[in-house]
Amino acid sequence: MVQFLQQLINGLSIGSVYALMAVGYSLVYSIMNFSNFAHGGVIMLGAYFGFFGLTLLKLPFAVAFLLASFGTLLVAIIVERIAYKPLRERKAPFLYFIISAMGASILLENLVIATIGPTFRTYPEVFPKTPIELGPLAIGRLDLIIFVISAVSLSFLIFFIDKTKLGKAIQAASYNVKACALMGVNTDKVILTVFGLGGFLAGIAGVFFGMKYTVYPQIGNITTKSFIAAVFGGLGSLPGAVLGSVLLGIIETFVAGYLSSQFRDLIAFVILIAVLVLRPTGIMGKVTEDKA
Amino acid sequence: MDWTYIQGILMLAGINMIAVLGLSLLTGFTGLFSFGHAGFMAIGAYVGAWISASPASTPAGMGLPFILAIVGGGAAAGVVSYFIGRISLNLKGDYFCIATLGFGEAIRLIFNNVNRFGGARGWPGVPSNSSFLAILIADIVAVLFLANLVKSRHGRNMIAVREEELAAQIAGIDVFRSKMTSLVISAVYAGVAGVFFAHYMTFIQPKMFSLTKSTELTIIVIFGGLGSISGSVLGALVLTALPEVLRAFEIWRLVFYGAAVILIMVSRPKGLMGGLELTPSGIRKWTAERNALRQAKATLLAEDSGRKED
Amino acid sequence: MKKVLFAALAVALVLAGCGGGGDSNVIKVGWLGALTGDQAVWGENELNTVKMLFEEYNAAGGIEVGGKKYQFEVIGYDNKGDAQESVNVTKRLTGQDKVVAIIGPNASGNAIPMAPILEQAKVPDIATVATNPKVTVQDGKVKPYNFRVCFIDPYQGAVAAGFAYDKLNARTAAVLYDVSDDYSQGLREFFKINFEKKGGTIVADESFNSGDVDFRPQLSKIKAANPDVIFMPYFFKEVALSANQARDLGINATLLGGDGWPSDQLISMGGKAVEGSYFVNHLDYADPAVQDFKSRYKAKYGKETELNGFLAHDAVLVFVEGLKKAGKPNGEAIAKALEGIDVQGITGRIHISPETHNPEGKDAAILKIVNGQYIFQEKYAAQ
Amino acid sequence: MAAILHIRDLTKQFGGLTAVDAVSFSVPEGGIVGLIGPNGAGKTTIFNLITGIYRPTSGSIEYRGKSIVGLEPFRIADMGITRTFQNIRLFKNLSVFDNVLTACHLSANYSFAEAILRLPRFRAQEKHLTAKAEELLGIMNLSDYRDLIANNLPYGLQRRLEIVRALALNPKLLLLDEPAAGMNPDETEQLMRLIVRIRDDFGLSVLVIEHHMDLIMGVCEHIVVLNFGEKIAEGSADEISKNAQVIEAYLGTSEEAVDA
Repeated sequence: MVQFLQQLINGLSIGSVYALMAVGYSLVYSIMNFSNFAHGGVIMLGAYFGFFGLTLLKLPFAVAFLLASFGTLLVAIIVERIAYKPLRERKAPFLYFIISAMGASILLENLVIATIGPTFRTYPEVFPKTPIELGPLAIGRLDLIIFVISAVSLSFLIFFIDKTKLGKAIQAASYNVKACALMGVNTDKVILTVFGLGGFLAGIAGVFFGMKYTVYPQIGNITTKSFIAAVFGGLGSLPGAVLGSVLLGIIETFVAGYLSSQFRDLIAFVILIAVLVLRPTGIMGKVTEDKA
Repeated sequence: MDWTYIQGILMLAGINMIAVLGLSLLTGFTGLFSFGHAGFMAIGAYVGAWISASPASTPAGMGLPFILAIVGGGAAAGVVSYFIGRISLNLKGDYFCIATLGFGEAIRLIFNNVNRFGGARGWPGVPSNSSFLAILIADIVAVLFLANLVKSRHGRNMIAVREEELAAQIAGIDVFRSKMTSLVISAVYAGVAGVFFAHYMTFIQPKMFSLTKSTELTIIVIFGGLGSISGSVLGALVLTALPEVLRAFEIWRLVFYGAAVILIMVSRPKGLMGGLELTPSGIRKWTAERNALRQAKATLLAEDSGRKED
Repeated sequence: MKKVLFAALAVALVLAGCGGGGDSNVIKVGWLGALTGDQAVWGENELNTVKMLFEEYNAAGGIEVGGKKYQFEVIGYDNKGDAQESVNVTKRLTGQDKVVAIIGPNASGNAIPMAPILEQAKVPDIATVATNPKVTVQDGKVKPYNFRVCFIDPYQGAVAAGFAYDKLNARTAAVLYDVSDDYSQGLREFFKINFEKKGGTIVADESFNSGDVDFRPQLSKIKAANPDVIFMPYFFKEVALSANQARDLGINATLLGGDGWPSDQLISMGGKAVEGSYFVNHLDYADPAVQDFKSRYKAKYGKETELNGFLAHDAVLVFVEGLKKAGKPNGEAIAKALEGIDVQGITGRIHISPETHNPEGKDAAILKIVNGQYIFQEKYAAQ
Repeated sequence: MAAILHIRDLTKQFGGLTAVDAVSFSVPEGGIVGLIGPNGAGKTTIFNLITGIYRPTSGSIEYRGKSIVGLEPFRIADMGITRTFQNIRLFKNLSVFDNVLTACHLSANYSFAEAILRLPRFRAQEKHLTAKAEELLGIMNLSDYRDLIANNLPYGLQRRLEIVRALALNPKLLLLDEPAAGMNPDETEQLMRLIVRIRDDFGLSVLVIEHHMDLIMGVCEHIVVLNFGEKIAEGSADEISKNAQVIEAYLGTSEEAVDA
């Protein structure tokens, strides 16, 4: 029983990290209908921004945190302008976006290796690392903080999308970008906003990832998992991304804890594929019927 | 300039070319995007090694001739892809991508855990059978096979699926079957490429067939141009050599590589060849299409002015 | 059409590969290893060491070989820690750059596929920390052009298991390893075999995948098995992360590792979590024999050398001895000369066995982390 | 005349919405039947049901006396039913000729191996396919545009190409979904003649959805009227134009639809 609860806590903790990353994927997917693989690179930069904010500039945590988030917001927008906008204007098929995104991801990772170096960096201890102990259970303090801040930023995001004019435009665009453009919505502005929001969340995810684990140029690779989580939950759906992430985290944990850690990822993939076969658009994905 | 070095790069390019041509059929001609072809390469590499490696070595092989390794490796990849296709080919767009990614990674994870094949520690002692000539012949056969395929009704059906799935169905094309054929052929190509790769490296390890390898293949296909065989050939040559040419830039070379990928997508969104074939008939076709467009514009203009005069 | 392409490609490669004339007084030595990717820290360290040593030889007027003084040129290439790139680089070094010998790489998976190319080109390679037995011996046959200066996985695994059982009095052990890494799988296998042979019990055998950062699911399972020691045969980034997470979960077992551990990063990232842990190493950092090299390295590059530097240092020593013994800058002759060579390196006495091309009888050092320092415990030889 | 297509109590529900509600009608062999009704009346849904894109909730569809319910679209196409789309679906990046050639595939049966090895049967059949595609383009006056990429064709010709592509399948029943959409009266007039000619030359039966009343009244021998998924009337052009229910539900309330 104790182990079960501990594994559940482990799973939620892993899932919450996936969730922060997956939401950024889903947000961009909902408008652009492609998987933005450059997102991993942006998250990695967020981790570095936060790290240098804390160590080089000796900023207080809150300031470094904001610096990282706004920094990645800017990076995400720059990536969009350089790597996607020309494709959008050409109405290129989604394959091209994905390849361009991969190019951006390779570029960002290696730019960091070439300039900052390949070594790992450790965040200074902002929050005490000792876990909260509930009897035999251990809950990381950082996990709780991550959980709270993720919840706050996700509710802020949902509020923004539901209540503001720009948010409504995003919603409308996620149904039909072309129709939106015809109705006088500035789609360019909508897309920039979406990338900005995705970038902002990437900054948060990066800083937390760095604090929880470490900072290194290949952080982007781990986002493959959050991409899987986003697909699992249903691409384009924000609640789906969160749900998919938490489920993936828990499934991985329980497979490793109770079945076999050797085959953990394998079983996770099998479950993923099973979900896709039964529900081809993920758990909460938008169903787009091909209209004849 | 040393020939062994250039030959080495050309051999690698030639091996990549086989896999790229297969992927080109799937992605360029059928419109399906795969992130798992490194997995099929892995199957080909391992089965090929198993068939040809000496029974005295560890891990032990069967010590059979190389040609059987090629056939066996390709067939094994094809069979596996058939079952994968049965499950995943009905998925759309990104969901199919992610399923292939899942399968590709799953295949690698399985090899990591199969001690019979050396696990993560790899399989050394694969015979060094991939000669320059063998690769060259395989490339020529691969190109001819593909060129004849896409110019037949089977190939046209695949292209129709890429262009407009629903219309293809209504035109009596068994979309699922076309996709399946395309997937299996592309997997056989990847498997054969894997066999050559194993017998070129003489050592294989599951980590050689990672997601990065799959995306590299896809990048080459897109770089060369979707729906162009000559583009894939050219893409495999250029992109395999590019990192070598950029070696002088040391740690900056992958930065340039990434930038080059973006630049090409942005400036030549149809890839190097853009669906055009560098063959006499391909060029004839291209000029015919251009002439037709010019003529059509002229006729329409004439009709337009004619109407205004009415 | 194809011919034109091939020609164009060849021209491009020529243009890229130009440089380095054929000065007969200069001996070219190759190096390969990772300068990008997650092993880049070590690659950079090795290349720096190799360059530094040969610069020192050059500054001292070169080395006399067969009655003639030679200068050295080091040509180092990045292999991204990738086997395929290693093959390309080896072809380039042997074919185009015409090096007489190659130092590196550090990863076994990168060293193994080099063998046929080396044999064809008749150029010897001295690997630094490639510990897989199959780097030098395949199916009972020694590979004529592959050598190394480090001990091998079975030995290291046996040392770790023996030390845990005999000196730490551990009777139960858990293993956490990287299933997708050859080095990690190798150490795990030999640790298990030897620990069980001694009479110990493996109570948990858990794995993760390269790139993972969260090990708590596996560690929670290990915690329930309550082992005396946890063997962690992987690299310092994952060691630091998993050690921290283990302590967070309230695991107090002694941690034990291999030569993937030593790094400044381990201490700065692992902190208190790795205090009191032991690992098998190639040398004792406090050994007087290594101090001179350490300070020279620091003076030149402004930072401490990593473990790889020491082994790269000894690889260079072994090469130079072999070169002198061969009496001519010729790969084949050097390879012959290397067999049975006996050199006092800074990591110990290196006697290259003609049967295995391994430095036979090289002791392992057991180090303990105390107050953030690597404290030498003892030389330990497995039986 | 025997019915080539027989639809009985056909019903299709999407969630709670009933798009087609117990509709029955027949298309006689060699006949031209019109299917009309306001937007959202379920006309295209019926096409999707006949061609197998949707599966009916209940009811039967019989083609030449055999049920085709549950068959995959390509099998139904094999059997001789094909269609055009309201929003044109050509193989956009292929030339006009290749669009037709691709659709001719049912007239060849060479195997995979024969294609790869370019054996005589492959060559002979390919020659035949090419000739057939050329002939169809000729009959439909599209030969001038043979090499043009379909996407670059003028709109009206794209519709015509879609019909040619359908004819390449040797269909027995052709379903046309708003073939005159976006055409001027001249072009509509041409199209009417074309439909009749196709029927006569190719020995087809035609089911056509259209808002142009001129066209419907001009060529259809029989008209089925739908409203909100239900059939409200059927009969000859004369009968329909006099039917009070039709006038009220359709003609009366939706003036612009008639003019459009």
